Amino acid sequence: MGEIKRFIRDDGIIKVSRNVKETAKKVKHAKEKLSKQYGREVTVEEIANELCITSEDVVMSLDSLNAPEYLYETIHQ
Amino acid sequence: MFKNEMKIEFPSKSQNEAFARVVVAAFASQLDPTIEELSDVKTAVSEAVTNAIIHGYENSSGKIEIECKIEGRTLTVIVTDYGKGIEDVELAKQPLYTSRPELERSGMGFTVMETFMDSLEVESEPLKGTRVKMTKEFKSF
Amino acid sequence: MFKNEMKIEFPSKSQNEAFARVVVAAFASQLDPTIEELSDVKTAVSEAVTNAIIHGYENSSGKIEIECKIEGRTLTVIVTDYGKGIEDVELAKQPLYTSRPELERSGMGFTVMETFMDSLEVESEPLKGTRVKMTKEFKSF
Ligand SMILES: Nc1ncnc2c1ncn2[C@@H]1O[C@H](COP(=O)(O)OP(=O)(O)O)[C@@H](O)[C@H]1O
Ligand SMILES: Nc1ncnc2c1ncn2[C@@H]1O[C@H](COP(=O)(O)OP(=O)(O)O)[C@@H](O)[C@H]1O
Ligand SMILES: [Mg+2]
Ligand SMILES: [Mg+2]
Repeated sequence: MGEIKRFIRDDGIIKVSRNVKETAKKVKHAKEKLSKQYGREVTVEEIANELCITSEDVVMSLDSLNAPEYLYETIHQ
Repeated sequence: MFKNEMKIEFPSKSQNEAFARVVVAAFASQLDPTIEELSDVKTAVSEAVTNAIIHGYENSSGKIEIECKIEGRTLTVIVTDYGKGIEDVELAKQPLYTSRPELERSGMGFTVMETFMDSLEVESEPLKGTRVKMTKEFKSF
Repeated sequence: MFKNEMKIEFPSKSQNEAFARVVVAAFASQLDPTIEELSDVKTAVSEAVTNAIIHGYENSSGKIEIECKIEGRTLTVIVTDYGKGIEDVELAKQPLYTSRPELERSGMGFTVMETFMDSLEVESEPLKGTRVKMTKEFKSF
């Protein structure tokens, strides 16, 4: 069963909260770059294509930079 | 015409406000929105869900439902609670009106929803609950 | 103990598989998971929802429900469809078994769910539908 897992995924024990914030920074840069290039607002898909990630990952990363009580901050019970 | 829909329910816990925002954003992303359009929708959903939690259920426990529909390039979002309801909806919608100034709320929730979305309808009955319906049309590029 | 829950329903359209994955991942992220844990859950949800779409409803239109619960550090995910159901659940769960080899499916969906989650229960009745219940405990670091 270990092989199936290794076959399907390639990422290790990285906390999502940190990873999502890194994606968020890349999304922000891509957004600035592309909107300058196109001279208009850019879409989620355009950013996803630029960064070679899925639209879902773009969406999940979006408010991780500014919202203080955001979902991906560590929520301990 | 492109069509899709979904319905979600969750308890009125404060951490579910962020969750609701992501769910609606993920659903809306099928319309290939711009980041700005998506952020508008999230802000509006955030206000509606926060209202359900703090006013509708006054931080006690209750059920919140969100229905979303996509028809063509129009997104409809309906946020429903079965909480305390609103006596006077017209008054509640006035900019700066708040029934709980002690909470340091701004009284701008409904104004924000109206500004960030294309339409807003509020139906409410005291002790029955509140239903906030918003629509937004997404541009295409 | 930390508790939360949610329930979502959507039509069996193929684009909703990606949506379902994000919704469950967003909900599970309250448990402060690692990338690896989250990716396990997404993979399992993906298999269960794909099965509901292609086997349960055979690409016709029907309703898919996902219930999620968090209790302490355990996530429970239940994926339900009201489609065609499974005659022989034990056979269906065998690695490499598939009823539709023409689709180039691998027959490994249930095996993947079992591998990536801590438990898997499948209840099904022909012509009534299928209910797949999975749990996973998240480590804390
Ligand atoms: N879901 C709700 N249930 C009960 N009352 C509500 C609800 N939503 C809004 N209200 C009422 O409408 C008022 C105005 O709402 P809003 O514009 O969001 O301002 P604020 O939340 O800052 O008070 C609230 O103070 C409250 O009295
Ligand atoms: N939701 C469902 N409704 C009806 N049949 C199902 C469902 N899920 C699985 N099955 C049956 O179980 C078999 C094995 O499923 P799975 O392990 O995911 O392999 P695959 O999807 O590649 O066929 C399927 O081929 C199908 O016959
Ligand atoms: Mg408000
Ligand atoms: Mg399968």
